This record gives sequence, C-alpha cells and structure tokens, in this order.
Amino acid sequence: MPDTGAEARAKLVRRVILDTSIAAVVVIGMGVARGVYSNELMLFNFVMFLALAQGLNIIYGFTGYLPFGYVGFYGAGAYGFSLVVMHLHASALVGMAAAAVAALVLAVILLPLLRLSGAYFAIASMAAAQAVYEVVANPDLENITKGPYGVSLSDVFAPAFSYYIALAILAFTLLLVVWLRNSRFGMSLQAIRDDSVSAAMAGVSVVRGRTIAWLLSALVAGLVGGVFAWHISVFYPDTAFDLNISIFATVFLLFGGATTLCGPLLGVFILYGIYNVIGIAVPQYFEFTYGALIVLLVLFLPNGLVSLLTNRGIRVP
Amino acid sequence: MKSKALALGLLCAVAAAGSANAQPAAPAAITIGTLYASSGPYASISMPVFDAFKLWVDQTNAAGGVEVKAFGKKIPIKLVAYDDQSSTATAATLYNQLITQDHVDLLVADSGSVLTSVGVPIAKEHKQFLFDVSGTGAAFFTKDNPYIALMSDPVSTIWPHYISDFLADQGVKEGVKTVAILYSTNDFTGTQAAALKGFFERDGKVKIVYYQGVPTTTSNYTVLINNIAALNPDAVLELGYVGNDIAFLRNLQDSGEKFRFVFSIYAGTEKEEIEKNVGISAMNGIYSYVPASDYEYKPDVGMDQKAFHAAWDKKYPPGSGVAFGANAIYGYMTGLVVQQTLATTKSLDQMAIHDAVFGLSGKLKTLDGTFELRDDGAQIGEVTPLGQLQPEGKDKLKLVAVYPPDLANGKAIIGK
Amino acid sequence: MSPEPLLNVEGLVKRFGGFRALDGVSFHLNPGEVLGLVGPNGSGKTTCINVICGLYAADGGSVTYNGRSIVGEKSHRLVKSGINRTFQSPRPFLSLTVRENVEVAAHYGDPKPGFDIDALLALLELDSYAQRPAAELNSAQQKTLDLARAMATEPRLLLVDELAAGLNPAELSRMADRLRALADGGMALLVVEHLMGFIDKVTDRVVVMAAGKEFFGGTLADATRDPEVIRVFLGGGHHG
Amino acid sequence: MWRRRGWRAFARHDDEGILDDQGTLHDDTNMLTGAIIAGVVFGLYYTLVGLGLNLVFGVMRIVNLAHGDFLMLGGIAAWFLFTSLGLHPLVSAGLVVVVFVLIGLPIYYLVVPRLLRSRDSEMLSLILFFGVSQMIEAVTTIGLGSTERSLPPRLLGVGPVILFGTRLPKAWIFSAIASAVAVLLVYLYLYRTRLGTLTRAVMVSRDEALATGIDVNFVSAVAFGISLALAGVAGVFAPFILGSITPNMGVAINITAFAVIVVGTLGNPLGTLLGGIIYGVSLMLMQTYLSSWANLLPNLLLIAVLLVRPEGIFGRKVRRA
Repeated sequence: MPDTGAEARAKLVRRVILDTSIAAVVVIGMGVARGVYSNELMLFNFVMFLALAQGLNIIYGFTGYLPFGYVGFYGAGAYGFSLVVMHLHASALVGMAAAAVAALVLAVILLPLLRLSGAYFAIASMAAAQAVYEVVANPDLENITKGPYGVSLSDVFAPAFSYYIALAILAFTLLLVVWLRNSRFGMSLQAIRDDSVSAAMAGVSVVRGRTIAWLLSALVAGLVGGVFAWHISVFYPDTAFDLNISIFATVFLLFGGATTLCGPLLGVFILYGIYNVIGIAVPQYFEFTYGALIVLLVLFLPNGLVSLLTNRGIRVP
Repeated sequence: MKSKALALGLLCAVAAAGSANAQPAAPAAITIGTLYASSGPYASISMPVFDAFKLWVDQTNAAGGVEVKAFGKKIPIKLVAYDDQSSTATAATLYNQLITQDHVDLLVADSGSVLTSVGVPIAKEHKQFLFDVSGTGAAFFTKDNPYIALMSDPVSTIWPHYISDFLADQGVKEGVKTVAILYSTNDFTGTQAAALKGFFERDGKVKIVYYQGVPTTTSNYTVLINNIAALNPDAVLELGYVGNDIAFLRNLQDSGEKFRFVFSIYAGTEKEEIEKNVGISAMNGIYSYVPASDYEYKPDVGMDQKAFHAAWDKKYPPGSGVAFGANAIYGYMTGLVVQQTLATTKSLDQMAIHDAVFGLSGKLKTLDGTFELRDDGAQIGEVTPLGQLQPEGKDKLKLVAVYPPDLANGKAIIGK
Repeated sequence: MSPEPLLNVEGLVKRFGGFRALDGVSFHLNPGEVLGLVGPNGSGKTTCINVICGLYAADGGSVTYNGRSIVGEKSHRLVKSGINRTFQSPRPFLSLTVRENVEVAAHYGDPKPGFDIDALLALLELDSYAQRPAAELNSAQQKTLDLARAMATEPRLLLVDELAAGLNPAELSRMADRLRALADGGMALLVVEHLMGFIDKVTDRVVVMAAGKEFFGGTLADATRDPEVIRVFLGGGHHG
Repeated sequence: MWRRRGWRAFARHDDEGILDDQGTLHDDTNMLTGAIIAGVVFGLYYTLVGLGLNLVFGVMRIVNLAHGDFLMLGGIAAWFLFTSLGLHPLVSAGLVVVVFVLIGLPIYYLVVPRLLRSRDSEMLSLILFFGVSQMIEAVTTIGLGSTERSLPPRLLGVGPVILFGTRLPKAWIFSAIASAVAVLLVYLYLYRTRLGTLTRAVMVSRDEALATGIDVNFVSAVAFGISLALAGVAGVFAPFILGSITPNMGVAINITAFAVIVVGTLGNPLGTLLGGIIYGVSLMLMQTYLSSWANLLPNLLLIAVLLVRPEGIFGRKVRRA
C-alpha cells in the first residue's frame, strides 16, 4: 500500500522525532560525560570529530563531493578566531563569528572547485588547504598571523565554556543533517548527487544546491576550528591545518556510512574510541591496523557499517 | 566503547584515591607521565629524548628508586608513557589523560615546540607543573604561568649569540664582512634567524647580504646555494632541521662552492646522524653549536658525557635505530632535574615542585652544563659554545669548541 | 497551422570541436501536436533535444518557446517554465525511492498546487513500487519513472528521447497510448525514435534529419515515399 | 619585474648600497639562467617520480595515493642493499625494477579488480591507497625506526658538473639520465610492443578493450607493476636528490607527483615529462625570487591547471557535465 497525504506526513513526523532524539541523546550524553569523566580534552576531541564527520557528511553524503582538504576550513576557522582575538582583543564569541566568516569566505573563494569531478575535486581541495596553510604559516606574514611561530590566546582561555559551545556546534550540525535527511532540499541534493543532469530536469538548481551544501559544510568546519582554537589556546599552524584531521573525519564518515545520521556517529564512537583506548596501548601496530581497516572497508563495505542494514532494506536513521 | 573508557576512568580514580590516602606514609611509586612520538615528523627528535629518559628511569630504579625528601626515603619510579605519533590533537588528549586519569606526580613534555605547545595550557589549567624538555616556543613562557620550566635548550632568542659574537670578533679581524642567512620557516629555526639578524644589525660589523626563509620541507638547496654564491658572502648560516641540514650539506659539497664560514645547527648537535647521511668530507670545517654530547662539562650530579655515552651504547647498540646526540643528553638531563627536584621538594604539591625546580636554578651542574632559569621558566643557563668540525686522525671529525675563548678547546680555522 | 507555435527552432547550430552536430536545423511545434524527429544515428536528433532543454549551449540560431528566446537559459529554469524531457537511457535518482524521485520533481518543477504524486504513480503503474529504491526497478520501469519525473513538472513541451527502445510490444503500445493521451491534453511532444511503428502510431508529423540538418517535413507516410529520405536511410549509415 | 621582487626580502640592505647596481644585474642574470637550467634537470627527476602514477591513472583511472610510499621503499631497498651487501645504487636500481614489478602484480590482483567494480572507483581509490600508504609507513617505522637514511654521496660522484655555466651535482645528472631512459622505455613499451599496444587500448576504453577480448586485468597488472618499478627507481635516487629518506616522506611526494601529472596531462604518461619540467623550473624560480613561498607553488599550479585547463595539454574531460 503506498501511503498518501496525511499518512506520509505522519511518517515524516515520526522520522524527524526519531532523528532529533538520536541527536539529542548524543549531545546530552557528551554533556553529561564531561561531568563524569575528567579527560575533558578527549571528550572535546570526540565532540569535534562528531561535528566534523557530520559536516563532511553534508557535502559528501548529500552531494558526492569529497574534499580531502576539509581541514582548510577548520584551519581558516581557527585563524579567523585567533586573528580577531589577538588583534582586536575581541571576546571569544565575536571570535567564533569571525571563525564562521573566515570559513565561509574561503568556501566562496573555492566555489570554482565544484566544477571539478571526483578525484580531481578531492585533490584540488587538498591543494587548496595546503596553499592556505602555506600562506598562514609564512614568516612574511608574522605581524598578522604570527607565521610559523604559533598563536597564543591565553586571554580568552575558558575550557568549560568553550566545551559547551562545541556541544552547541555539534547540536547545530546534527540538526542540519536531520533537516537534510527529512527535507525536500536534502532530497534534491541527493538527486543532484545521483545524477545532476536528471536533477536539473526535475527543476532543481544544481549550482544553488551544491553551493548551499558546500557553504554549510565549510561553516561547520570553520566553527569547529574556531572552538578548537579557543579551547586549546596555544597552537601552531601545523596543528590547525593537520591533514590528519581531514583524513580522520573522512574515514569515520565512510566507516559508519555517509548520508545517514547514525553512520558518522558510529564511525566516530567506534574508530576514535579504538584509537584512544587501543591506540594508546599498542601504538606501533595501530597505524598499520588503521590502514588495513581502511583497505578492507573500501573493498568489502564501501557504503559503511550502516549498509549492513540498508542492504537488507532496513532504514537507518 | 564509552563505557570501557568510563570503566577505565573509574579504575584510575580509585587507584588515585588509594595513593592519595597513602601519601603521608609515602606512595608505593612516583608516577612520571610523558609522551613520545614513535612515528611522524617529530619522531627523530622525540625518540632519543624518550630513550634517554627511560635509561635514567631504569638506572634509578635499579638503584632502588629515587630519593624523595618529603618522605625521607627512596621510592621506585613508575613511568607512564604514551605515543602521540607526532599528532598535536593526540598529544593534547594524552597530556590530559596523564593529568586527569593517570594522576601522574610529575609531567614531562614531548620534545620540540610543536608537541609541547598543546601541553602548556593544559598543564596550566590543571595546575600541573610541566617539565618542558626542549619546547623553546617564546609563547610558552609568561610571568602568569608558574607551571612550566624549560630543561635543556636555551630559548631560541639567546641561543645563537655566540655565532654573531664570533663573526664580529675573530671573523672581522680575518676579513669577514658579509653574511648570508638561510633558514627554514618554523618556530625553532625562524626565531634563531630573527635573533641573529637582530644581533648582526645591532653590532653593525658584519652586513647581511642574504636573508631568506624556505619551507621546512625543502629538500634541495642547489639553486639556493647558487644564488647565495652569486652574492659572494664570506659567511653562510643555514638554520634548519636535520633533514634540511643533510640536504644543504650534501648539495653544498656537490655544488663545489666554498665559503669561508659555514654554519649548520645539526652538523654538531646530531653529528652522528648527519655523518651517516652526508659523509665526513662534506662536514669538514663546518661550524655548529657544541652540544653537551660533544663537550665535557664537569657534572656535580649524574654521569658525565663519556659515561653516559657508554651507558647509551650499552642499552641501545649503534645501528638499533636511534642515534646518540644532543637530544639524548636532553632526555637524560631532564631525568637528573627530576631527580634533584624530588631530592629537595617539600611535598609532591605542584607549586612545591615549582619551587624546588626553580631552587635548582644556577646551582645544578650536569653533563649539559649549568641549569639556570629565567623567572618565567625559560632556560638561560645552558651555554652552547660555537664549534667547528675539524679532522682528527685520518677519517674522523672532531667537534672543537672555538668560541667563546673561556670555553674553547681549540682554534677556529676560517677559510680563505 | 496555428499562428503562434509553442516551439520554434531556427537555423540551430551546435559544434563539438570541428564537428557540426547541428548545422542549421529548423522546425516548429504547436500545442497538442506530436512531432517525430527521425534520422540515422549521428544525425543530431539527441543533440537537438539537449540544446532545446538547455543542456548544451547553442553556437548559432534561435530557439523560441512560448514567444520568447530561450537560448542560454539554465535547464532548471526551462523546467519551471514548462519544458521537460526523458532520457535515451533512463537516469533516475538511484538512491531515492520511486516516490521520492517524483516528489523532487513535483516540488522543484512548479506544477499546479495540489499536484497528486500518487495519482501519477498509479496512472503509470508504478504505485506498487513507490517505497522501493529506484535502483531496484527494471529498465522498462526506469524509463516509465523517467517519464513520471518529467510529467511531475507538468510540462507544456515534452522532449521524448527514444523512449520505446527496449520495451516489449505490450509495453510499447501502452507507452504510445500514454504519449497520445498527453498530446490530447494539450501538451506538445517532440519524439525522437528509431522504431517507425511507434512513430507512426504517435506522431502527427515528422522532421527527417541528416548530418545536422532537416531536409524533409511532413507526414511519415509522405516521408517513406520521398526518394531523398530513402537514400539517406539506406546509404547514410556512415554518418553515425 | 622579477628583479624587484627578488630583492624585496632584503631591500633594506640594497638601500644601504652594499651592492652596486652593475654587480647586481650580473648576478641576477646568473641566478635566472641557473634557476632555469637546474629546474629542467630537477624537473626530469620529478618526471620519473610522476611517471608511474600517471601510467596507473591512465590505465585504471585510479589514483595510487601510496605511490610516494613505494618510492620510499625503493630508497630503503637501495640503502639496505648498500649497507648490507655493498651494492652500488645503479645495480640496486636494476634489482628494484625487477622486484617491484613482481610485487606489483599480486597487489594489483588483490586490490584493484575489486576496487574497479565499485560505484565510484576513482574516488574510493584515493581512500584505499591512503590505507595502503599508512600500512607501508607503519611497517617501515616499526622495522627501521623513523630517522633519516641516506647513501654516501660519493657513490654517484662528488663535485659539480658545469652545464651551461651552472654548477649542478653529479647525482642530478645521473638521475636526469635515468629519468630520460625511463621515459624512453615507457614510450617504447607503449608504442613498440604488443602488450603496450593493448595497454593503450585499455587506456582509451576499458570496456571496449574488455569487449574485444583483451585480458584487461593482465595488461593492467603489468602496468601497475611497471608503475611501482618506476616509483622504486625514483626512490633509489631520492637520497641523492632529496638528501635523505624517512618513512613519512610519502605524503609530500604524492602531492608533488600529482601536481606534476596534472600539469603534464592526466592519463598521458608521456605528458608527465612536460609537467615535470614545468614544475622543476617554476620551483627553482620560486626558490630564487620568493623562497619562503616556494611550497605554495605545486598547490597553486595544481589548482590553476585543474580550473583553467583541466584537460592538460592533450585533453581529457574532467569536469562534471
């Protein structure tokens, strides 16, 4: 029986409630965890990667573009925050706004990259992130960015407050994904990803859709980068533009399964959990295991953990 | 996953509570937490420090533990060490882990400024004193943070002053008029280059004709050397990491260009490593810092350089992967500071530890020279004389200290 | 002939490098009319559709729709103004369900308010698959879904690119009936097709193309008697 | 124009009149020609670095993100053969070719056919080979530690070779010659052998090659093996060109190699030659006139070429429709 009208709407409402509850459980859980478990930075890193994996989900899961240089927005956010705080002595919240702006400006500059397909886009975005890093870390710009000598923001250091702001960013990101999963706009993005020509023939503005997804995705990374700068307060450009951040977020996303809400969450909790628990115990074999895991994943489960269920026709939130 | 982590946390909390109760009656062990990087770009400076620190721990425990004044007895050391794999994000978490989960009594940073940087605010936040092995970043040392002290490298801004002093003194006498400075654009070498530039400009005796930064990943210097040669400077200072110095010295030899005075940081500080990679002939006559691994200070505490080198070779036979050098000295020397701190501190309270560490300032003499702190925690004691690699016998080079005169054990030979 | 055709194509040119895929083709189409576009492989039929629907930019000539020039307009805008098409090999959104495929088009393609997606699916006999992923459909069903996607935008001009290929006779006949019914409802259809039986059943008039130009216009019956048409079809295979 | 920028970094000394104008001009001309000549020779080495990567991309439409790690392994092999058996690197280079081709075949069959069956193999290849790269780096680090390793410079001759008035290391000349030979051999393979002809057929269209009964997998496996061998040979020369090798050098090599082949023409192995030389010359010019910004160059070149002329020199569509 196909469902119609009211029935479809009721089903949609049920989905949104379920998705939102999952998001709420994660955010509240990470909030409570801070009171129970005292390695705040580990929890903070979890929050960061949860948000980054979902931010990447917005662009990769919904439009099929995989930016290897996603960390570029994160770094732009971190430096957007730092510049405003260092030079204008602005408050941390103003810094967060600057982080968002910095990431969005970079995203607009890089819009032409969306003309590239697949691997070309991935590599070009990585080159772009590296280029931004080379500029920020250049000693010629020492008066502006502090060049390679690193940033110190002890004036605004507030680990507890910034932790909760990170949680708020995570909540915002999760809600974005819930919205995309249950809205016509999200549906249109998936249509673009499946076949952009066909999507145009459904009346979808392909350029507009991709642009919005790209900006949202960059915004998330920029905010996360900003709150990272705030939380950690002393860092070098190498830290803010560490390519491993892109790679981790990508692997978490793919491991769990893109386009879903649960996939990236599972990816972060499982893989980053393993990284923190086992990675500490036997580090020398960890990098090898990680590499092997990635290879096996691509070969045998290219659509992530959730595809174990979705392949059986079960809908995963 | 999370529950596992939680369980782990609880376990640690219980353990910590136990040790806290036992404290008046002396803990079973002194826990020292540290990080190291077994892989990635910082592995080559981190592993020698870590291995040397382990050597000190093993030696101390073999002797029944470390003397702790607060309890008036020897207590064994328990070393908790995690691998951050050169990732700052991981290092940040692990510093936190050491402080909040393992409740270490003493916290020792990883090597180098980048991996130390994330630990500085965390240690300050948790009021845990940080034994900073070789993180020289100027941003770490502020008057409002008593929870840090730099063990070995003097801060980058004062380190290189013997180079400019030497050139302005003996150099000028022998006709050195111009200098070229080529540096890698990172915190460590960038600040040294900037400091040198300031010294030369202040003294006004030697003119800088070339002052350029190159990315730290630069691995070929042929064209840069050609360009410098075209300006015909008397002295060339190349400030880079190990990889940069290897490439520079190889390319310099290949190019056939000769300069009267050539300086490189690691030709001396990691002499064995550089020798393996560039060969003796490319290093002959090169100037460098004379690290404690090549200079015999008379220690009041711990082994002298010869004994330590022998102990190192015994524990880590040559060819096992990690070479002896200045970083090994830094690691061992950090152990000695810890040892003296525990021997003098009133309690394991972190401010008491701060007082004890600063109490050693100017008094502690080890194989690394005199340990002396500025009041913000920066190291100013360790003197690094200027040295020159000079032939010793047929196929060996010796790093001869040539400046300042009171530390010199040889004479500088400036090329023609 | 109506005074104002819905679509008027004049001297349309499209080049790929040095190759002129369209070399000045002209024809017109009225509301409620079905025009067949026939010709050997490579004669420029699909290129013609691609240019009209905004996928390719024309290099010369004009395309007038509903009295205004639409050259250079973006595809999704043209869709909203009432032009749509089907694809030679269907291109559904494979990860969406059948109903979602149509829903996207019905939401973004500006049909009249109250457009009934489920009625459309029922009409095209796709209703029992509504909640299945489009990837599970067979190729005939995917073609039907392609048509459904186009119809969900309520087009006034529908460009149909080889819809019949690969359908069995029963499906073929149902498809022909559907297209006729659309034309009877006032829609203008441009049908590119190789199966002459299908063309015969569906179209009012045909334009025969070869080497990027039209050279015959009229009924299919007249075309099959035209010696020039026969020569092109029998001897012109090498154009493709 | 370039002259002014060249002096920007130490303009203050120029103002003080340390260098007279005559001398400066003369030096600048030397610097320019020196940079260009060194750039061409250095670029030839980077041709060798990128050649294999491009061959794999051309034949399989996948990006081997572990290419730089195989290069590192070639360098490690040469180091090991020299330190344990005293083998000369030029002898090692021959051994490395044979061994790496043989290693390439099983790796191909284990990984690539399955990868190519997936929906988006080009993209997934990036991630898969990143995993391979991590595994190689980990194994090397565990086995050998992370310190720099190198071969004595004297093996390829010490002292400069003077080429058009520019002093270049002897090792550069050797590796440039090796690179030229490699390009020639790849050309002969592709255009003068039966397997090479089949390889070109697969490059044009894998599906059609499959339909005509070509053993596409075997052809590709051989291409994969050759690609690893080329990386390995480049690795043997790496200690002489890059100073030393470390287990974690792969990533940086990959980015540069990718820039080289994109600039050259993706999927056209012989276009790599052009890419290598453009890269080499522009890098040396950057080092001469804007040295601290030199690393910006491969990244900007890559982005610029992809956006402005994505088809490279000989053309292949890479944009979305």
